[in-house]
Amino acid sequence: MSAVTVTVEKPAARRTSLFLRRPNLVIGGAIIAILVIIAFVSLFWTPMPPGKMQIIHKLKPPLAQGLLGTDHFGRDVLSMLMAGAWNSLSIATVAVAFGASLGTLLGVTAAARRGVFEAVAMRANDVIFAFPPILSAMMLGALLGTGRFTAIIAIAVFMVPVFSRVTVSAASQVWARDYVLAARAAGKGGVLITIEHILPNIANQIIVQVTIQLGLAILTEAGLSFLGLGMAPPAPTWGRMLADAQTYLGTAPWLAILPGLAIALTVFGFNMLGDGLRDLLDPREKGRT
Amino acid sequence: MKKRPLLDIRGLTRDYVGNALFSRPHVNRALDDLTMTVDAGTIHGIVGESGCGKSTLARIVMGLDRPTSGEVIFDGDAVFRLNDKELKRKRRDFQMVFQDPFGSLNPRHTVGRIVAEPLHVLDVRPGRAETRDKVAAMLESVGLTAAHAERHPHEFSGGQRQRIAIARALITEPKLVVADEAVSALDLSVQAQVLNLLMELREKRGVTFLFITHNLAVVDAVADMVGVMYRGRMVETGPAQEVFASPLHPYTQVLAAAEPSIEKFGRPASQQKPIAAIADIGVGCSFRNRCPIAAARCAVEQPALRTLSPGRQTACHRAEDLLPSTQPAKARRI
Amino acid sequence: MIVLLLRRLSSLLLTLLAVSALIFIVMDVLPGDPAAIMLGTSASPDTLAALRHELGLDQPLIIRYALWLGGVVTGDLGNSYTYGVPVAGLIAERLAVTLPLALFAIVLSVAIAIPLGVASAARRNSAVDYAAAFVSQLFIAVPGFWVGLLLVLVFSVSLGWMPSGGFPGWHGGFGSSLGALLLPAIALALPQAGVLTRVTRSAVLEVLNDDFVRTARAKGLPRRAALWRHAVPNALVPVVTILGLQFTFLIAGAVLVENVFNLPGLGRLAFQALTQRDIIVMQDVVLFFAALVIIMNFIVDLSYLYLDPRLRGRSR
Amino acid sequence: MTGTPLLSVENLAVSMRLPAGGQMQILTDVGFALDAGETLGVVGESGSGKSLLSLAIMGLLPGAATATGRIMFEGRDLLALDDDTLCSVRGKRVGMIFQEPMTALNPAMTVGDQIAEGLVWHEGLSWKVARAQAVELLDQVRIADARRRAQTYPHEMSGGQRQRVGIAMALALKPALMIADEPTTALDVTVQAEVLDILDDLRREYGMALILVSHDLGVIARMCARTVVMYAGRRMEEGPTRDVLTLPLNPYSRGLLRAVPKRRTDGGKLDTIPGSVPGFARLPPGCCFSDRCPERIADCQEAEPAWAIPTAGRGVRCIRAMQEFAR
Repeated sequence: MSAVTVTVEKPAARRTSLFLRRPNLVIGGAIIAILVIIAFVSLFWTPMPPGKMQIIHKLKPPLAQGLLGTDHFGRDVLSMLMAGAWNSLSIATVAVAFGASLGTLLGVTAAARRGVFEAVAMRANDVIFAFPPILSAMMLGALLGTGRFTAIIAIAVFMVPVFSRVTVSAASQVWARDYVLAARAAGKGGVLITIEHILPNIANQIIVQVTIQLGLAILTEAGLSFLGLGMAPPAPTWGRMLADAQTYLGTAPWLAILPGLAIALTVFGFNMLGDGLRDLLDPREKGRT
Repeated sequence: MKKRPLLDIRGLTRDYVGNALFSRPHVNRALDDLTMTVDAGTIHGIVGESGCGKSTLARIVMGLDRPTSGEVIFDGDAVFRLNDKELKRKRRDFQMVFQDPFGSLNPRHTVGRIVAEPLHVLDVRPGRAETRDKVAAMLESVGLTAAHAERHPHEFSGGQRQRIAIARALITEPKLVVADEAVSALDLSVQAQVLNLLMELREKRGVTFLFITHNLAVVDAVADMVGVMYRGRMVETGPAQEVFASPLHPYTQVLAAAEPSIEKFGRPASQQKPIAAIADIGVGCSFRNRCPIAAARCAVEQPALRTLSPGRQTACHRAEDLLPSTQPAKARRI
Repeated sequence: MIVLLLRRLSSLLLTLLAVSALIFIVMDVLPGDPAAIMLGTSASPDTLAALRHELGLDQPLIIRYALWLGGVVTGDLGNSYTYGVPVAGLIAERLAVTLPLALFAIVLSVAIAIPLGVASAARRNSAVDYAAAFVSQLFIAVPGFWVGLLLVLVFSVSLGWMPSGGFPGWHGGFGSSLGALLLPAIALALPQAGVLTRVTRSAVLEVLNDDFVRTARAKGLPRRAALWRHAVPNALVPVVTILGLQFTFLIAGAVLVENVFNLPGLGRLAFQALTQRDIIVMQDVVLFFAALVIIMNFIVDLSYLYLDPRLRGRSR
Repeated sequence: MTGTPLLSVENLAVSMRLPAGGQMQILTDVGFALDAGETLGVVGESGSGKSLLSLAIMGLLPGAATATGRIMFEGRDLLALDDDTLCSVRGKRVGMIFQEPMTALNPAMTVGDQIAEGLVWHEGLSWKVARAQAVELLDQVRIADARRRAQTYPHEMSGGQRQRVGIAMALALKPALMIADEPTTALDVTVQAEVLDILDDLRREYGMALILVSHDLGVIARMCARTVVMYAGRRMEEGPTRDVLTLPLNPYSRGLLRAVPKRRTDGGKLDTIPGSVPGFARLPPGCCFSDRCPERIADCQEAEPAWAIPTAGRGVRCIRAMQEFAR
């Protein structure tokens, strides 16, 4: 059946229906936007300095002392959460930036130059893929000492095979298209074709993968800092707040609930954003993870 | 002295080693010692069923795939002896049109950028303004308008996209355009429009077309010369009108008989024996198992392509029996 | 068929070798001297040197690597610096906790995800579909170890039904030990179930659009029969692929969940070895985990042969 | 038409729900009748809605489509039946063959089982008996070494062989009506000839009626006694194939026939129909072909011409054709 052309809606109708037509995009985008704002704000202002201890006010429930209560050292939970937002988001973003760019580069090059390079790249992927971030963080932690830098490397290294696999399969499909043959017939080499034809046509899939990996990076960072492999104290991270809360589970349950909620909300936001972007960018791909 | 052919293909062979995951690798011979020539300013048809190697031929002529052996001499230069730089400069003279209108245009680029892409081949690339004018003129000449340059491929129908692809192929004023099934994906009425365009371009601009398709009727309507291919080999060549009027190879006959047409109602008597499931490669003529007039010799010796009458070549031991009886006796050399 | 297996097997061994080399080099570069750890800092230099010689630590890297590898192949993983007992025994003992936990989690996540995924694909854009989408999004977003904390908070701290952690060991009765693994397995299974549901849903949706499902309907099969007899079997390949990949995340999750429920599993062992600088144990456990992941991927590849006849090539 | 026809489609209309909301009318006022053992060709270019017509008869329209009108088949209106009853008709009384041999077969199920499945499902045969019959069916569609081939998988077969498996599947239960949607479009010319022969032989042997949907006028000429020409979801002309292809009444049919590529002795240009098929959302007023019709007059754009019967057995949707016929 020939392509069915749809008439453009009136502007007024379009604004309200954006939410109806793209719920994922709007919800996910809103959550992430709020978190990013909180993270930046926390660099300049937090209700209380995150590290300030007031032993006399320790283990106070929400609203009794500060909006969200205090922890076992009397530190203000809200301030710690805000600072934690900055740490988690920054680590995740930098890690994904490294992982995505290296992984995509590796994937695109493997797709362009088949044969030995691709085989070696895929073999290297299998090796790296055998080291979940927790394990590699343990090894690197022992080597370089735990901290922000180790967490970023551990998360980013593991992400390279993920991105290169997605990129290789997507790029190979584009290489098989006739318009790439036409480009070769126009005397263009592998690099130029990759930049002009391959990357623009796989950008959608990479963008969607970036949002999904950002969510996973947040989860992994939380796990690392829960085990004490993340940033060194006293810098507040959601993961370590959960670790500290474990011993006070009975007396101060909110200490365990609030950081977990923050993590879940952030990851939920990224995943919804990812779904929304996928539907927006590739309407045909609806329903595919 | 007869003018030098624009395209001269000698003994072209292309093997693909199927590195099957499971069984031992088997060699698939896509092209088997193919020799042919194409004269400038003609529409040279190549017809054959899928798997006969016509697309492989197209890719090798375009320098997009290397042959296992054999030569492609284009406009005096041996394409595969040129170094990269020379090949790139030579590419301005031969371009290609593809089958799938939806797969041959980059959805992310504007029509103007798509059509201008082959200009990348020129040593001295035209400036932005000059390019825009060149593209506008080319779009007009294929029946579109300059305004279309800003639009994207998804806004066009199949027929219009093929016109854009043709405009892209002609932007560097090439001598040869390889059209690989260029109209096969189009509907009847649109197909006729594009075929008319090709014929018009051949007259007005003297462009030579290597027109590859599986559809006999299309080749008969458009081509001056035609080559019939079967399992990687050229089995018959000659002026299209004559070849289809009185084919000199049993396979061409079987093809012509099998092709449904609006003049033939009801069911024709079946010309061919049932198609053997497994390919019969190896010694002898590869068509023998399906050939209505196969003889003992056909199973032993592979027939070479030979000239039976001026301008008419065929690769069949018993081609003489196919000569129409009116042919004067002396021409019937056994 | 055999050639394919051998080819895959050889690439498996090659990867394992590369992984072991990588681990060994990283561990070898680690600061901290095992001998000093074992004898304490007060020991005299020459007793330290004698111990280092005894442990063979003074030999060149390649020799030590070859010795370690030789040991791994024969099952002798060397002795723990801190406990002095063979590492192999330690790993076997801890494995008895982590492996059942992991399998329990896989069974749970498959039991939840496959039916939910298929149902939501079969009845697309229905209540089931939207509910499944929301629930799976939630499961994916929630960190496994936090779920563990919440489960402990609800079931042991406030309701008191379950122990808040620890592991009675298998000899203490099958029921009680399985009970101890229930909460950790749920915590481990939920995130995986979320991912698996979404993958199953999109795989089944994609296959439902294929022509052969319509051919099945044209044969007279009702919607349900076409779904289960034709669509689902062809959707298993992408699902199994994700199952294989998830195994890696499962192990990472196990380390965390074992920490929350202080289960004496392999994850805890690796973690303790890190804090005590017990390099030999760290090496072996990480290698063991990596081997587990690679073997799991090999099994997934094998399952492709069964699931997708196209890979089997020409049956004789 | 003697007695009640096997199948009679009466003012069938199909409309699709659009993703952005709203309905789009695709098929409009489609109607024809078919006797037992008769062959009908449905010809039209892509975008004419011809495939949707065959799916409507099978009751396999995509979710977003709704059909109105009546499809009387063996005394029952298929559009009124619920899916379960339709399941007892599909495969058993109406068989269907699809266009793409590469994707129409289940890659993970042996060829024999896919043929036997219909027998097991409808007639409750044991798999053992059904598989034996499947081998017989493979023989009938002239697949060599049928017994061994039944255990192989679709990817081990060529396009032509797979299409023959499709035919075997469709006629496993000897249905009264066979619908073939572009059965040989994806095949080579010589393979197509063979498959069409097999389809014709088996149709005659079991006295089955056949609806053949195709864009290739030659295939229609070869296989079908009567033909309906479709354009933009409407029937433009109907009649015995020889008449429609030699004395077309509708200007669109004439344009289509003239566009069939053949050598022009005078070296002139090929005849074409100007413009291209408008999308269903942008149809011209009045007659759907009025924007491209060389014989257009003012009245053509006034109102959609009604379906008219110039003589018995012929039908046409064109006021000009009727005027000419009257003279």
